[in-house]
Amino acid sequence: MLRRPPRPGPVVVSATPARRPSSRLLGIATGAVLIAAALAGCAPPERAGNSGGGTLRIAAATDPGESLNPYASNQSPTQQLRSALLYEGLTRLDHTGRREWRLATDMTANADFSEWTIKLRPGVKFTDGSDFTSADVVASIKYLRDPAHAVQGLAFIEKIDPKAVEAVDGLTVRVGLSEPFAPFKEIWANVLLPMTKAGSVPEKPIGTGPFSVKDFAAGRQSKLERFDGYWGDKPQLGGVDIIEFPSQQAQANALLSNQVDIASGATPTIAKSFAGKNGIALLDSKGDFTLRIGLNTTVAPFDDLRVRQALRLLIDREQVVSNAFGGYARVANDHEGGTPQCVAPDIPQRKQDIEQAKRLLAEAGQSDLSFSVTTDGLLPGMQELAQVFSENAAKAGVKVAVNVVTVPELLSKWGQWPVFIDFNPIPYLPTVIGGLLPGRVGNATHWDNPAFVGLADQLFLAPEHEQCAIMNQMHKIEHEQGTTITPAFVNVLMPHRSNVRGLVPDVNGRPLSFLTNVTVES
Amino acid sequence: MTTDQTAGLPPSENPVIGGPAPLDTVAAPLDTGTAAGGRSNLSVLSRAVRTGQARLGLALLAAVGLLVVLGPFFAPYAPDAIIGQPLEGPGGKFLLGTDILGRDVLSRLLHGGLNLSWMAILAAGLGVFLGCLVGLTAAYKGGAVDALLMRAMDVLLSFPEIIFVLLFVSMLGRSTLLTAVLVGVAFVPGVSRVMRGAALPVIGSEYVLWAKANGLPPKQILVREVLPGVTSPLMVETGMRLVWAVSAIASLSYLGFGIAPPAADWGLMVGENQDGLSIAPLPVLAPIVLILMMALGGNLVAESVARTVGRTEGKR
Amino acid sequence: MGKEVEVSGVTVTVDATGNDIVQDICFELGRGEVMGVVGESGSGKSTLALALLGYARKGATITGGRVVIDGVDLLALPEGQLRRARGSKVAFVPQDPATALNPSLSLATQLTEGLRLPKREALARVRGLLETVGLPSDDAFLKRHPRQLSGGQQQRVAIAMAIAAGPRLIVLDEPTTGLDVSTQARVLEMVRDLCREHDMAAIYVSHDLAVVADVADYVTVMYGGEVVESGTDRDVLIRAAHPYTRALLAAVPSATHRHRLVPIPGRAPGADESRHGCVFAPRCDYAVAECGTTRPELVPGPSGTSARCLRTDEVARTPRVLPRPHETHVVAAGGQDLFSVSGLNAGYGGRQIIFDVSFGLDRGECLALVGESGSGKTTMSRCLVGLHEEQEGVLTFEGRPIPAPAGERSKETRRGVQYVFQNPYGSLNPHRSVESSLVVPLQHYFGMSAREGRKRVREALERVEIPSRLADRYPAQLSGGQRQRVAIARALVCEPKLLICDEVTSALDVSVQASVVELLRSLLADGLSMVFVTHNLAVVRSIADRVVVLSQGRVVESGATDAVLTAPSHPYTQSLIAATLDVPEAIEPAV
Amino acid sequence: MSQLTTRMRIRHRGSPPGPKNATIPWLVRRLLVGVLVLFLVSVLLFLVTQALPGDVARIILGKDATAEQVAGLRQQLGLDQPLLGQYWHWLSGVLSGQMGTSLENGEPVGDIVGPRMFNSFTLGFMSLVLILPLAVIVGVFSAYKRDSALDKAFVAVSSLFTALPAFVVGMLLIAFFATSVLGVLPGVSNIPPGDLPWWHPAELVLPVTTLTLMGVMYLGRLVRASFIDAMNSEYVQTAILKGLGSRRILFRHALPNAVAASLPAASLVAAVTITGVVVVEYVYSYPGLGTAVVSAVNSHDLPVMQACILILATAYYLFNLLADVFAALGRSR
Repeated sequence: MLRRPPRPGPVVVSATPARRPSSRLLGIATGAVLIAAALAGCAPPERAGNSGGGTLRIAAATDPGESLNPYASNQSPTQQLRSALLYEGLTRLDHTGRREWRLATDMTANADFSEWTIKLRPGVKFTDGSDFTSADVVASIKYLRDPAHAVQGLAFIEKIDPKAVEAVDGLTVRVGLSEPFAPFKEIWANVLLPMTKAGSVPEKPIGTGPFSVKDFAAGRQSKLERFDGYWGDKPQLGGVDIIEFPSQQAQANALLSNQVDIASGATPTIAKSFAGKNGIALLDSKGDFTLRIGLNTTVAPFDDLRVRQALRLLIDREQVVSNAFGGYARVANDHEGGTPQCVAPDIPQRKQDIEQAKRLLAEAGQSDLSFSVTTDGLLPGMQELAQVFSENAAKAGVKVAVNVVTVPELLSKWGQWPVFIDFNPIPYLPTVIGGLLPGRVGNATHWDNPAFVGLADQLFLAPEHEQCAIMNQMHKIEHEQGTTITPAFVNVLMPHRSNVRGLVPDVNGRPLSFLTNVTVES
Repeated sequence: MTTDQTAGLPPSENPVIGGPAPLDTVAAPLDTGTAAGGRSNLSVLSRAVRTGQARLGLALLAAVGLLVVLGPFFAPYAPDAIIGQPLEGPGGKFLLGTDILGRDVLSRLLHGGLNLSWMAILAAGLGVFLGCLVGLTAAYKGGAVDALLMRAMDVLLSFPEIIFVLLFVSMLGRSTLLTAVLVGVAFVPGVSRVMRGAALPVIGSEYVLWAKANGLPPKQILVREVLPGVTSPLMVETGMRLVWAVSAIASLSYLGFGIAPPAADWGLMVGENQDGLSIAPLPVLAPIVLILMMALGGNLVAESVARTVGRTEGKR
Repeated sequence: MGKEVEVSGVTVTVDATGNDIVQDICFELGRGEVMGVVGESGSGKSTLALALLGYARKGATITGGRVVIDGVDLLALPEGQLRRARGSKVAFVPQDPATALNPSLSLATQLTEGLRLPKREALARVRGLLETVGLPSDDAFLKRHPRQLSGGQQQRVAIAMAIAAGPRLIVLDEPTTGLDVSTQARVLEMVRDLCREHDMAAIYVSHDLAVVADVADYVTVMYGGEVVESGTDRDVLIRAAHPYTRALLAAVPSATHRHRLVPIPGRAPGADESRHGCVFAPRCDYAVAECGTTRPELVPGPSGTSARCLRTDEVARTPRVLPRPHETHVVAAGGQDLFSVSGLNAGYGGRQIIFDVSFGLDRGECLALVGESGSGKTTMSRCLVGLHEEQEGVLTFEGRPIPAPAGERSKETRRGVQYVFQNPYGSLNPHRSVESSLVVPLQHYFGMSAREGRKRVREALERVEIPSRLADRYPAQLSGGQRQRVAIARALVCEPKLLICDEVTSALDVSVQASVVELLRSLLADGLSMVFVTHNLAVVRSIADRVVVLSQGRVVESGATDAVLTAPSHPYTQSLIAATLDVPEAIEPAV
Repeated sequence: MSQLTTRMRIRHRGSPPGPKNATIPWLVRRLLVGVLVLFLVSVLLFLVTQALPGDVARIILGKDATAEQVAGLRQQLGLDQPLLGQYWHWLSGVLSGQMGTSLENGEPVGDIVGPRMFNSFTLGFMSLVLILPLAVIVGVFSAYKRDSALDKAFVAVSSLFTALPAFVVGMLLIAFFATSVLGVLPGVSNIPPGDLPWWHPAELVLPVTTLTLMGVMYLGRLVRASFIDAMNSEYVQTAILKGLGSRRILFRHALPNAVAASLPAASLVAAVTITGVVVVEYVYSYPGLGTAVVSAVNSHDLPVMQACILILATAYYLFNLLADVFAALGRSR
């Protein structure tokens, strides 16, 4: 998912405090003190034992704004991590990046790709025990498609005509589109587009996933337990605890002192410092996860292609890989990644070329260019990337300052930053839809390239076997005229205790979605 | 993130303790009690300097001071030049190894004290100056002015300093100057209370009464008569605030509220490199040691001045 | 068979320098007898008092001598036994009970803890003691803490505490110094009675000759850490054979008659100065060359006392010069009021302290405002100079009404009414040199530069008998008397018409007090008017023309000094005068 | 007379006027002033947080929202009212315990802040319970063995701690006890929601140790100094001259006064400890007010930020007030 600023649903709730009686703080305080006095010395209550199979304790980043609503906007990795265990979509991408059917078993289009028929899997139950039917799918799609809900996945399905979504029978749904769209099957694997029980969202969302919520405290932790009525391969774990920590350092400390089994976020340095430590192993997911520097085309001089290309020539990709990402990355070539079915085209690798960059800058009249690159440092490597870039740029006399801001600050001026650091963990097609076409929230560089847009339109109409060729042409345009400096594909690092077995790396960087065979040995 | 401007000691106020530093007082051993000899402040300083503790403190400060001022000239590399692999061990090309980005730790250390130094000096200076102004004015004017000023100080004081700085930094944006000023302003209530406490007996003293009775202008009385009487607590206060400022600003840099990243800064280095603490301790420990030397040096000097003051002026 | 208390060769040494603070002290004392130890500050009398209990303050050590009480040498006892001897054999009454009583313990605890008796018995005994010293003995009183008592009560508690365990010797270190004369008189009487009733020896340390004369059977005079003269109280006070004792006596003002006070020139030796020969020689009128080299022994002299002087014979032969009786100061003609106060009310923190006070003052006149502590005399003097805020009433200066606050008065008025403070240690800015302190008013009132002012400063210093070489000194480098003179000089450079002196001599030793009083007297002779605020009737007698007696903020009596002090009409004045002690007046010529 | 009293200006110098009965009115007045100060604190806090950059409604809705949506939300949140009205609304909410709802996740602020306040105060309280006796023991012992090697060591170590930022102490303690060297204690102090802190004693050890170390090193120095003062005092001399045993002098005479003299400082240490949890919580990821306030500042969650800071400021102020009161009582003795 591309980064987008809108903040969601809670608005409605926060705006109407009367609905939830706010507890009285003072009452709590005095009460708590009294209770504490009474309980002092009391042992904690007996915890109910797990249903067997052990519990996996996952350390995740603190997200005070999280909720159980899988459609909320501006979701953090923590919320998506949990959603992937609670909810399922019609399809998903397996750990090698291939599409597989989940709640749907088939999707067929009419001749011009303007209407799709979805066949649903029979025998699927929601975690409350009720049956999963076409009505739930219709309700979910309609909810997603309603602009008032400002859901984060809206961009992917905006071609769906909400009035033309209907249940054909209990397990068949027909979806009419406002415009023909060929790669319909590809979009449903997104974690932002799961199916939930009709009417349950947003207050108490119910999904069909392998786990259900046992306990949830926003910004603190969530306890999930195995859903024994799950239709697919049941996980061996009895439960999953997702415990939130304010920093990666804290996650690492918790892992070291055996308070969690796996840290879902780790800097390359942390990963490296764990190397060779007894009892700790590293789950290293190599994929097409990009960290990139966006150049805003509405701000001079970044509207000038020569300036953008010059900056792309300045960065030392090898150094970014080795120093900013500690080697846990591979060099990228200023375009987004491909897919397993469609590997990226063979474009000559761009290398650091100071002289050429200087020439281009001189041509553009920007020889003494100076600007600052803004980052919120949300993900490991962001600040480091900015610093390496700054150092590299200095070699051509370009002064780059690093501006570290808070997350809300970055989001509140989203689309206005001249130069900023962004990330993209999702496959190419949704990337194009959400972040590379003009007018999309994810397109914070405001890139509007007619040739690229034309190719995208072709892509949306092309049958499956023609899509790869088109995508390759699009990659080439990105490489030659794009607005991001994409120096590296970054590995997702998750150090874990070595008694956790069965983890698999995932090319899309979310290996914790695949817990079926995971066990925790005591 | 959080800061610790507390750095262990209450940066806050000490209504009673007289000065922030613990003072040991030794009663004059003899009933003769007529200690002759000048009482000028210089002599307090010079006597303080003669103690072993103060010498150690001064030596530490001098060492750090030399490092800060001359360091940049001796640094083998530019402080932000990426010249090696990340976290290389010490020895060979890099005397203290490299940091997480592959920059020379020694060069960053040698460049990294300047910002901390000027910020700490500015913060302490500002805090002491404003605090002195408020404290002396309150003590001199008394009555409503005193009550008003001191209650205003109470309001400021109620914000724990770290939160005060965080709040304003997020309101006004991050900059080194702003951070230093904010830390200084956060010191004002504490300093003003100490200075008011120190000034009250001086203002009640008979030579100030004499000046009042003879209608000397208040400004002249404050500057010429009262201020010299409170220089000793002022010196102690300045020293301690300097120590706290070092601690607070280093903490803020560590948390990312101080100096922007590519620049070399000791506090920032601790924050940047702490992920690698277990495999490469030097990039973290070396700046800590320098921060500590700076703060400890200041602390030792301030304490021995405080003690000398306590001993010679019988104040506690 | 020796006496109850035998002290010999007691010496206390400063650890750091090896100098003696107290050297070779010897005396004896029988049961029920009171020994007065007199000395000025720095004479080592307090150190001696502590040494008698086998105790020396931190930084000093008792290095020799014997203190034999009831046959036991305290100084030879091991630590544990010495501890037991304290309290039961010898007890101590401190100078300032406000600091010497533990603020956090109740009276009951403090009184009983030294007794080594079961609680019940101890309490019973303590109640008896409290009654003896004239304090309530009920439970409520025993539960009090020291801060809930008045100064006099605290001192009685301290005395009760000292005698609780029935000591054979009680050492009192300036026990009445902070007290009013009437309280002092009661305490002294009590001490005498206690010694008599309990058959207990007492050593009474004081700087005040009059007090010692009143309470003591024997008097020991200390100077520079040595006993210079010792004998019965009559012998010492009337037939003094040591020049120092004589000089001291000449410096003491008398409450009963006016005489010129004779100051002792020079300065008392500090404890850290090493010395040769007679310690008083540098200040002694009788000194000859030998005095500077030979240390005299304490030997019985011709007048019945033992004196440490090489020239006792000559001294004793010289008749004590009676200071010339001083005529009442003649008030300058004209009779026009220089300064007047009428209907003055003043308060502090909303509480009224001064009630409807009125008086006037002529040019060249010295008016004494007399009162005990709490009489409002200091508030009064601050009102006059405009430093008190809560006041109301009419003040006039040179016939014109003047505003109350100093800030609103005209520059001329402020210059004309100058104020000299009680505490010589606080009245000068410690961070200014003498000259700098004196230049400030010159700059302020006359716009002089520091250079122009220098001559005036020298003149003023000369007028107060401060050598001009001291002009560069800081107050800490001056003695108390010198500081007070500088403070007076600072007032003088303003060319005032009226000097308000607030207890200017109360913090000074007698010999120094004499010099300051004489200085003030000479200023009066120059035509300056003066309001002299004091509690000391003797000083009043020696300098004032008229007296205003204040009691609890009200004027109870006023009139010419001799009239009021000789024949007081108000009962309060009468009791005040009755309580005031005096050195015996009958001065008999030596043999 | 009445005329006089009206003209007399009451001078308030911040210390109790008399030794006895005047203390109570003075205390009452001081507390009333305290209420006023807290009121001003709330005004300042409100103004500063309102001045934080960014339109709250815009931040919530994101850039895609229309102007109408933003305006609607502003109205719902009361942001369109004059500042005074907003403040009054907020203050009356605070006083009645209704602190609004979090902008981040819509939870009532009380639900978020209440348990965290309890955690923070537990941490602070446990540290204080350790700091106070330990500081007295260490301070007295050090003073008693004055100038011995132990005393010198204590003075040196306390100077070191005075100069050491708390984050460094925390970091080193974690490295030593939890992650790198010994590995015997948990490196983070996560208290699961709903649990009481002392159900997780192991998690509390390091944060409590950090606070305690810093507190004891500071307060111990002050106790040492006041104990030395007390031992040099006249009343101890009196006790010696009364022939009392050294134990009684030490414990009955010197100690209570030394402790009394240290009380104001102890209150300040308490204030600093209560707010010092902010730093320590962050270092140990302890779920308290400190971590909440940091996260609220970072995510612009005004109601949570205001509630947390108000609680911390009130606690801080109360302990400062306590210090003042102790100091004034001490002076009045």
